[in-house]
Amino acid sequence: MKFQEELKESIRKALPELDVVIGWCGSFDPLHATPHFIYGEEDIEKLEISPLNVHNLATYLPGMRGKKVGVVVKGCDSRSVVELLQEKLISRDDITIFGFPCTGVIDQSKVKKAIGYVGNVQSCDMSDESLVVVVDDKPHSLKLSEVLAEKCKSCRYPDAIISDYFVGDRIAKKDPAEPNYKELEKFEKLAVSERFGYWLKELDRCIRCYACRSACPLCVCRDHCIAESRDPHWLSQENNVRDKLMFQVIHAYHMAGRCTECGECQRACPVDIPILMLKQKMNKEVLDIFNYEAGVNLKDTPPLLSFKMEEENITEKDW
Amino acid sequence: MPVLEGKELRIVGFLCNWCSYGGADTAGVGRFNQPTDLRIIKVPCSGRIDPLFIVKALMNGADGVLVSGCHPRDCHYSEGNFYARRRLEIMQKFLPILGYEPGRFEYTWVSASEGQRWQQVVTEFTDQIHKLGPAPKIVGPEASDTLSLMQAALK
Amino acid sequence: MSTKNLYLPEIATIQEVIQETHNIVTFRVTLNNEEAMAKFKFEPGNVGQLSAFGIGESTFVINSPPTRMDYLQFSIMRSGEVTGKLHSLKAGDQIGVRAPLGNHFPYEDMKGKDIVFIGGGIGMAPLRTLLLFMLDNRDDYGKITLLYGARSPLDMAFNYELEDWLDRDDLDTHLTIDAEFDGWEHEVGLIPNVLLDIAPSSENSVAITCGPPIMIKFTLQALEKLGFKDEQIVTTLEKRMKCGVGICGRCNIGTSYVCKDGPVYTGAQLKKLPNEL
Amino acid sequence: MTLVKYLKSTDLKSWLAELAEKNSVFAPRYEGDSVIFAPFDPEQEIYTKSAATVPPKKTVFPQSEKLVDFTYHKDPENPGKTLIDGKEVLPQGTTVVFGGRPCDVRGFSMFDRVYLTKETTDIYYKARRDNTSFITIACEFTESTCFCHWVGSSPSDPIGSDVLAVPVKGGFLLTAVSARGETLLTSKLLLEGKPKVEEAEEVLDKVMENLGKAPDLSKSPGKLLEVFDNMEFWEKVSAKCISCGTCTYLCPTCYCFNITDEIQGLKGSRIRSWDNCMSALFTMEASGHNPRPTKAHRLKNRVGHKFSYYPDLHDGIISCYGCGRCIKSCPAGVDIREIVLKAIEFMPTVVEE
Repeated sequence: MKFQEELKESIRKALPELDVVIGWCGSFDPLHATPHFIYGEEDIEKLEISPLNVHNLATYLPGMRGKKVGVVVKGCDSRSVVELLQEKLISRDDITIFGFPCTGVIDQSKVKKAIGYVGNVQSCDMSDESLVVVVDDKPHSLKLSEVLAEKCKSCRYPDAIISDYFVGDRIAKKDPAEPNYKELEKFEKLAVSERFGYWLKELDRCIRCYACRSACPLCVCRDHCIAESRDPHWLSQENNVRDKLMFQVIHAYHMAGRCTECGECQRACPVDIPILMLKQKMNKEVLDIFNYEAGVNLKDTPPLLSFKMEEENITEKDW
Repeated sequence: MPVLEGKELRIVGFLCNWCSYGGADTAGVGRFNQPTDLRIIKVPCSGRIDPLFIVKALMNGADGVLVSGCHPRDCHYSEGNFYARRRLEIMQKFLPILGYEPGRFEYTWVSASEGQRWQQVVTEFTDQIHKLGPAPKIVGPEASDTLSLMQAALK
Repeated sequence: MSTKNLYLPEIATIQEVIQETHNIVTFRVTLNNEEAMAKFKFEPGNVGQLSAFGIGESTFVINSPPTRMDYLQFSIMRSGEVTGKLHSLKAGDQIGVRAPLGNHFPYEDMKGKDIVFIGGGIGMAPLRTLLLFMLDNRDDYGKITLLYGARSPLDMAFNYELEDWLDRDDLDTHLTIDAEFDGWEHEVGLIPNVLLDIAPSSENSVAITCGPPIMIKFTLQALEKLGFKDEQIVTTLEKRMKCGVGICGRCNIGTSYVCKDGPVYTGAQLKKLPNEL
Repeated sequence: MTLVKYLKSTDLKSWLAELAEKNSVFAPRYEGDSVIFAPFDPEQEIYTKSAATVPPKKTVFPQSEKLVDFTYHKDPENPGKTLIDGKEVLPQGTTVVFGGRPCDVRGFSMFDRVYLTKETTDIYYKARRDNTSFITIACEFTESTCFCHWVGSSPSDPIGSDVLAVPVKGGFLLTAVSARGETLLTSKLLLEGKPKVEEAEEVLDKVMENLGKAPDLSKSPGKLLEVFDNMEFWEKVSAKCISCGTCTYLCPTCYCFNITDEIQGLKGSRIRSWDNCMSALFTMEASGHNPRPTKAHRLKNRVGHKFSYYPDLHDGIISCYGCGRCIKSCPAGVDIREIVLKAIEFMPTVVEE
């Protein structure tokens, strides 16, 4: 990426004042990236900005309170940072934000689907339009648009919303006024009973690793999650689809009015359960009722932490 | 076998201690006829109700859930029901995505003096649930992993 | 290979409940299966898993000695969900018991030696089983010294036998509390300091200590000052446990599973393990 | 004389259907975008190209299983008195698992050394282990995350399997690698295998070539203990870990579990479920003290257990067979190979600068 060197320069400048800067670097094969913790000068060179940088690094911030942390953010990640700041879960003084214009990230599930079997990846060449992945000596050419994460296709915040350093040219804000919920709306056309069956079927393979929760930047209870608590006893340890679904509802509800739809829950899921839809549904209703989007304005109060005496958009049942 | 088996559905009601529980009591003292499907759980305030209670009740076999608190501006704790209204409204709008029909869950306000309103709310809500019939159920853990449960649900 | 079910508890009946302190109760229990009770064998230091069915299991040392088999005694400090439930039980109630589990005090190696017991708070429980066992086999051991400390007299368990221990000629008992308290006639001061005052000889001696981590830390330093070598010090460890038979994988310190290879360790053994207490 | 048979891919389902007459049969198939082991269903395609997303661990060690059912009985004579009975709930029936990989199936040999020892026999585990047969597919391809050859295994490792199936043109060459395996190969659908043996050997040679050279891990037990107290090392290697349980639950050798009670009214069960050493609660004591308070401590235990403690206790055998799922499925890209190598290469003086 063009501004990668510029970003390294900014980090080099800021690093003496910081304990660590979190960015991304290459991972176990050329098709994957991984979060990269930069402690000193010698770590800077490894930094890479690419469409493989799927991880939302804001997830690490609440666990690093008290440290001076620099964080490189995509536009969507910056919303998580804003939301964390809105809720005073991190302190603005402690974090230094590095922004860049993001043109979208790759959805590994889509790559998997397109290639069929992603075995021994030898190389992965990316251009603005396409990527060529060589697996077991066989090149697979994929259009970037085919494997772009869903959220990126209708991205409304490609540039970091707040930043202390911004490298590269800002992408003029693309302007769909509303988020894109087409997939969700399609699902909502199914009969109610089909929806119920859908969730039971999808969640049956859940292994209860709670990666969805651990990857979520706004799931800040961490070691005190009610998923494992015995008192209160919300969930049992039985291998029971009811408890698995219940957990997803707990997560979605605890995210109501807070979720920035970074999609980390679904990306982290090792068995590809489409759980982001539950959060999207919550967000869609929050937008409808409270005209509110999480993580876009530092001064906003999340809707469930406030109220109005007269709610314009709530029509109660008339008995 | 209980006499009402098959005729009755399971409805769970979360009622605030200060208004709606009193309202239900008033209806009882006034000997207003009411359907008997409702099981009441008294809570200190509608603001105490975690909307997840509603989901938990449905997933554990309830066919309908009713929440009732003090009228807005009448909350014993001044603002509990204002917060509750936002949370409950969100949950009500959310539930259909899971496969629970709209109408399985309602919330309303009944004051301690409104025995008649209570009677009307219970009667109407019970009717509404009977029209919807039993809610989709998730049965025991054994059913999981055999896929039979899912197939049954899809039928 | 054994066909015994490792996880199926014996049902036992609580014969007597003793309220030791505001947060410690003692159960005296017998197994409902009389044959199992008659055949029950254990060694001093073995632990058991007590079940409050529906809540869960927790690990406690059998603090009665194998020389007194009318009942098995467990002392339970209230600290979590299971202990909370156990505290609500009364005589006649039933619990589950999986015992004996773990290793035991190396009492054979202690024969002919002087013994120093140093117990703090609920840490007295594991020492009690060995102390009573030694008193019941008094001729096998040299001088026995007991130093038992608690935060205050109100936190001191086993009150019903302290008088007896103080009176005995064949046992040198010292009791201590952290701070002055009306009517207290014994020592006042932290256990490690009192230990240095008593200054038991390390010559041909073994020190056995159990208590909260901070007390253990300073007691070990005091013992070192008194000339005790790592091999002369024995302690018991505590970890979160579930299976109690070395399988479930949470209580290990490096290669040693506290539920199976412990809970009793010598100072020398501990030094060889990674530092993860 | 080893029994070898040839199975045509087109006969696979019919063969599994035969086996399913007397056993529960599990086979890998797509659920959503993931491959999981599910009860054999002739209507669904069986996926045999590569390792499944989730290993077949649950067939012998379920995600959650009942250990004991208990009931409280009120004494009618004395309402204050309650009696309890507890009954063991043992698994029944026989199971055949088709389509695991050598790294998946060999994992159980790791369990055996812990669950079935001289002093302790876990009868629940034993009941399943004794009654579960494995028809394992040798790997024809490798993935970027595969490292079975680093840890003393190989893409055709037969340990723990009953039948080894090597992909050949048009089907599989099936080799019985246990007595139980021979009884599985009696079907009339299976053809003489000898003509295919050479081809199968070529497949296996080629895949070994692809794997490349393995580093020497024999020093890992000692080296990991050497860095045990170096928390800076562990904080750095665990920095990106998000403390979920993906690595442990997808690991064919991770055998830790939790025991919890569930009760409704007077009846309940004691259940055992997978547990996860990356969770703070795993070692949290009732007093609030936690011997592994941070993710650095917990990751240290996970790596230490597999590459140091287990081999120290069990004849040097590393408790990992290199399936690579913990790397591939880790939401944050934590790579256990990298950590072990870093520990082995670790020179204390370099860091003290």
